[in-house]
Amino acid sequence: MNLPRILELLQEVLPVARLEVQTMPIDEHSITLPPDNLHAAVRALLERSHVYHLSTITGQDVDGQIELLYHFWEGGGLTLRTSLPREQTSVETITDLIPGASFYEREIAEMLQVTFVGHPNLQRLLLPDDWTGGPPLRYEFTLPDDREEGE
Amino acid sequence: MSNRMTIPIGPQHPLLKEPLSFMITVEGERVVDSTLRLGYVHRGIERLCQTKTYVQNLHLFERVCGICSHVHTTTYCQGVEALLGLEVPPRGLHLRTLLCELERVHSHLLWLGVLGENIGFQTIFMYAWRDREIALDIMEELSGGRVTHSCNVIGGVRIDVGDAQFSSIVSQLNDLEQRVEKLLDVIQHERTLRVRTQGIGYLSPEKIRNYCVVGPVARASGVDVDLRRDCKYAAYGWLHVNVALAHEGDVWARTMVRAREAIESLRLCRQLLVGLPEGPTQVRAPRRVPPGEVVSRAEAPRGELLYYIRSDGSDKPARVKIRTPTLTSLITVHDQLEGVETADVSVVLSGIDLCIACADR
Amino acid sequence: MTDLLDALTKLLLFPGFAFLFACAMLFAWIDRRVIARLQGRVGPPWFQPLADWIKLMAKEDILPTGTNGWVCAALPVLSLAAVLTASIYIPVGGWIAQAFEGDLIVVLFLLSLPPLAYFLGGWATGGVYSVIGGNRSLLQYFSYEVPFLMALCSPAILAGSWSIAEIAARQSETIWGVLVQPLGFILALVGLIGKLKRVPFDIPKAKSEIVAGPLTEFSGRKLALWHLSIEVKTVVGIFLLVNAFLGGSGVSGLLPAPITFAIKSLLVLLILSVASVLYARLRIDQLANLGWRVLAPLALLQITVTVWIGVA
Amino acid sequence: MSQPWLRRVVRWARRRSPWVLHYNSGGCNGCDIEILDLLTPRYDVERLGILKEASPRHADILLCTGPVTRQSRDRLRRIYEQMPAPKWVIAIGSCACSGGVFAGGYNVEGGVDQLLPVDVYVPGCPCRPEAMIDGILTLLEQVQ
Repeated sequence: MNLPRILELLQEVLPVARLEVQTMPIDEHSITLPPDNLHAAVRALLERSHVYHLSTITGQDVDGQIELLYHFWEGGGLTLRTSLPREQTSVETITDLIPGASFYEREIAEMLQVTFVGHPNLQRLLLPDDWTGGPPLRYEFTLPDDREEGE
Repeated sequence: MSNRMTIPIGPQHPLLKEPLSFMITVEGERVVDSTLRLGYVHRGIERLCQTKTYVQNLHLFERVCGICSHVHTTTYCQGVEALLGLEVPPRGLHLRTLLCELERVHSHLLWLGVLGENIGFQTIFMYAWRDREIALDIMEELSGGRVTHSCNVIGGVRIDVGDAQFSSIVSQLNDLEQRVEKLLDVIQHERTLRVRTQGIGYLSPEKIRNYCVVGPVARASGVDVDLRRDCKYAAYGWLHVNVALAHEGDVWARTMVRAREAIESLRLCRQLLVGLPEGPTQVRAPRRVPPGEVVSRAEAPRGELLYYIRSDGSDKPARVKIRTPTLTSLITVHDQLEGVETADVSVVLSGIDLCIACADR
Repeated sequence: MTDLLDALTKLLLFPGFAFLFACAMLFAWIDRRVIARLQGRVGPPWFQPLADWIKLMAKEDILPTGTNGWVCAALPVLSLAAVLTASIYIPVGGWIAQAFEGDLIVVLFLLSLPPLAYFLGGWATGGVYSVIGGNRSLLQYFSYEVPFLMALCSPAILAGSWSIAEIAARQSETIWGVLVQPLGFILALVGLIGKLKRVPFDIPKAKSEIVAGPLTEFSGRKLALWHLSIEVKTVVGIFLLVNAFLGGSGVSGLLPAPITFAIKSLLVLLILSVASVLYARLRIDQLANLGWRVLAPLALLQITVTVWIGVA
Repeated sequence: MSQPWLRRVVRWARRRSPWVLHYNSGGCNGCDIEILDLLTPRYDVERLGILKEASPRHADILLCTGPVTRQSRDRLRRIYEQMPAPKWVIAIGSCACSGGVFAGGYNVEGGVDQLLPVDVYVPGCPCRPEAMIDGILTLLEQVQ
C-alpha cells in the first residue's frame, strides 16, 4: 500500500488544503476528513487505488463528538476518520460502493443513533426490538448497575 | 404446491448450536428469499468492557466466542502491548502462536463434524470430533483448559513448556496429523459428501470483494488473503505460512480449504515447538495505559479479526471495537441462498462456519 | 374351541404381537448398538428401546390447539395395526399363522399404508415442519415404492406362486432367490431403507432441516406408538426379505429352522445398519432421480429376465 | 399409575432414557460445544440412554447455556412450556447459573433461574463434559 499515491489521490478529490496524516501503532495510517466528502473519498479509493477491503466502521462518542473511523486494509491499515456533531448525526452511506458495509452501518445506527442517508434497510441488527434504553454506546447511557467496578 | 411458505430456522433449531433467527420464504422446494435477525447472543461486551480494567477485560474478551477464545485475547493483548510499547519475549510469542494454531485445528475439525451432522452424515461428526479430542488434550496439557485457556496476559504468556510436556505434545501432534490426513482422505473420496456440497452456496470473487469477505470462505473462491502471511503478527515472522486456496467457491471448496488449513496448522505447530527459543515468556506490564489508539488484527479460524482500542490514560479502556469475521460471511448468506433447495439451506448455513457469539458480541 | 385358543395364541403370543414387540425391541437395540460400534462409541444397553418406550408411554400428551385429537390419535394406531396384520402372513422360523395364495400382495399393500399415515400425521398437526415433512414423505414414497414392489414380484414369478410360504419353501428346495436374482435383493434392500426412512433416505424426518418432520408435534403415547410402528415395520420388512430372497426357514440340514431364520434376519439387519453408517442423507430430488433413473429400470430389467427364464 | 409396581417401572424407565434438548440463550458457545462433545466417542452419553432431541415435544431435560439475553427470554420461556411434563431444567455453565462474566451487561438478564425453575446447576466456564454427565446423573437420582 503506497501511502503517498493514496494521499495525492485524496488531495485531488477533497477541497481541504492539507490532509493531516497520523500513524497509529501496528502499521496503521489515519486520515481526517470532513464528513460530507467522505463518500467521494471512498469512491476515489475504490476506483483509483488497490484498496477495496473495508474491515469495519468504528463508532465512538469522544469529547463531545461522534467519531466514525472507516478501517481499510491493503497490505497495511488505512483509517478514514470523520467526526459528526452529537445532535443530528447523519452521514451518507457507502453501501452503494461497498455492500459489505451494510451490517456495520446498521450496528452504528442503533448503537450511536447515527442516521446513514440512503441505507437500503436501516433496521435493528443487534439490539432487541423492544429496546427502550436509548443508544448504548453514547456517553449519557449508563449501565443498569453502573457502580464503579474494577476496584 | 407452488404456494409461498416461510420456514423459520428459529432460534431453537438442531441445525444451529446458537440462536439465530432466519426466515426463509420457499416456493415449492426452492428458496426465494431469506431474512436474518441477530441479537439473541448480544451481551453488550463493548459497553461492558468500559467498566472493567485492562486485566479484567482479558477474562471478558476470552468469552466473546468459546471456539476462538485464544485469538481474541491475542489480538487484544497485541493492541495493549503496542500502546504500552512492550516487547514480548520471543518464547512468549512462540507459545502464543502455538495455541493460535492449535485452536485453528480444533475449530476446523469442529466445523467438519458440524457440517457432517447437518447433511445427515453422523459418522463424519463422530470421527472428526473424536480426532479433535487430541487437539483439546494438547491444549489442556499446555494451559489447563480445554476450551478457554486464559494463557494470554498483557506482556506475554503465563504458561511454559517443560521437557516432559514437550515430548508428549510432539507425539500427540504426530498422532493427530495422521488422523487428520486420514479424515481428509475420507472426505475427498466420499461420494455422498461431495454430491451434497458441490455447487452449493457459490460466491464469485467479485462478490467476495464487494462484501469484504475474509477467511476460508474468501480463500475458497480464490481471493488470496491471509493475515498470518500479510500481517506477520505474533511469531509468524519466523514462520512461512503457505495459504490453502481453491477456486470453485462452493461449500465443497471450503471443506477442502479448511481441511488443508488444519494440516498446515499442524505443520506450523511442530515448526514452532521445534524452534522454541529460550528465555522468559512474559514481561511485567503497568496497570495504566498511556492515552492512544491502536488497531490490531489477527487471523482467527474464520478470518480477519480486528480490535480497535482507545485508551484515555486510566486503567480502563475508553473504547474497544471488536469486528469478528463471521459478520462478513453472514452478509453473503442472503445471496448464497438464492434459488437453493430447502434441503441445502443447512449445507449453506454450515458452509460458512457460523459463530453467532462472535457476530453478536 | 381349541382352534380359537390356538388362533388366539398364534395371534397374540407367538408369531403375533408379543413376539413382534420383543423382536422390535431387540432389533432396535442391535441396530443402535452396531451403528454406535461402527462410529467408535459404546452404544446403549440392551433394555434401551424398552426404557424409551415405557418412558414415552408415561409422558404427558400435548397436541397443538386446533388439531383434531381423534385423527392424531388414530394415525399411529392405524400405522401399527397395518404393520401387525402384515406380519400374520409372513412365516417366521417355520411357523406360519395364516397363508393363502396371493398373501404377498396383501403384505405389500399393508406395508405401504404406514407412509400414508405418516403423511397424514404431518398434515393433521399442521406445524410448518410437519407439513413439509409430510410433503417430502409423499414425494419420497413414489421414488422407492415402485422398485420395491417390482423387486419383490420377481421371486414370486420365479417360484410360480404368490404365497410367501410357497416362495420360501420352493426356494429352500432349489436355490435361494438371492443367488438367482442378486439385483432383486439389492433393489428390495434399497426399497426397504426408503420405506423405513433410514439414514440415506431419512429426508422426511431430516433432523437438521425440518426438526423431526411429521413427528415434531407428537409427544407422549402417540409418539411411543409411532416409534413402535417404525420398529415393528423394520422387523416385518426384514422377515419379508428373508422369506422372499434367502429361502426363509427352509431346512438346511445342520441347523434347526428357527436358528437359520434368526441368523439370516440378523444378517439383513446388519446390512441395513452398515448402510446407514456409510452414507450421508440425500436430497429429495437426488432420491427421485435415483429412484426413477436407476432403480425402476433395473427392476423392470429384472422382471423381464425372470419372465423370459420362466417362459423358456 | 396407582399400582406401586407400575410406578417403580415408570421411574426406572425415566431414569434410563432421559432425552435432552439444548438451548443457548446468549452464551459464548463454549458450553455448547462441550454439550455436543457429550455425544462423541470419548464421552458417549448414549450408553446412559441420553439422546439429544430436536423438538421440545420429545425432550425431558432442558439444558440451557448462556446468560438470558433480553431477546431470547420469551423464546426460552416458550420452549420450556412446549415441553411435556415431567420435565426438568439443568443450568449448564456459570453464565446460565448466575449470568457469569456478562452479568451487568445492558442486554443481559442474569441467570436462567430468574425465568425457569432450575433443578440442577452445573458450574464451570465452560464446564467440563464430565461435570455435565455428573449433573444429569444427580438429577436422575431425584427423578420420581
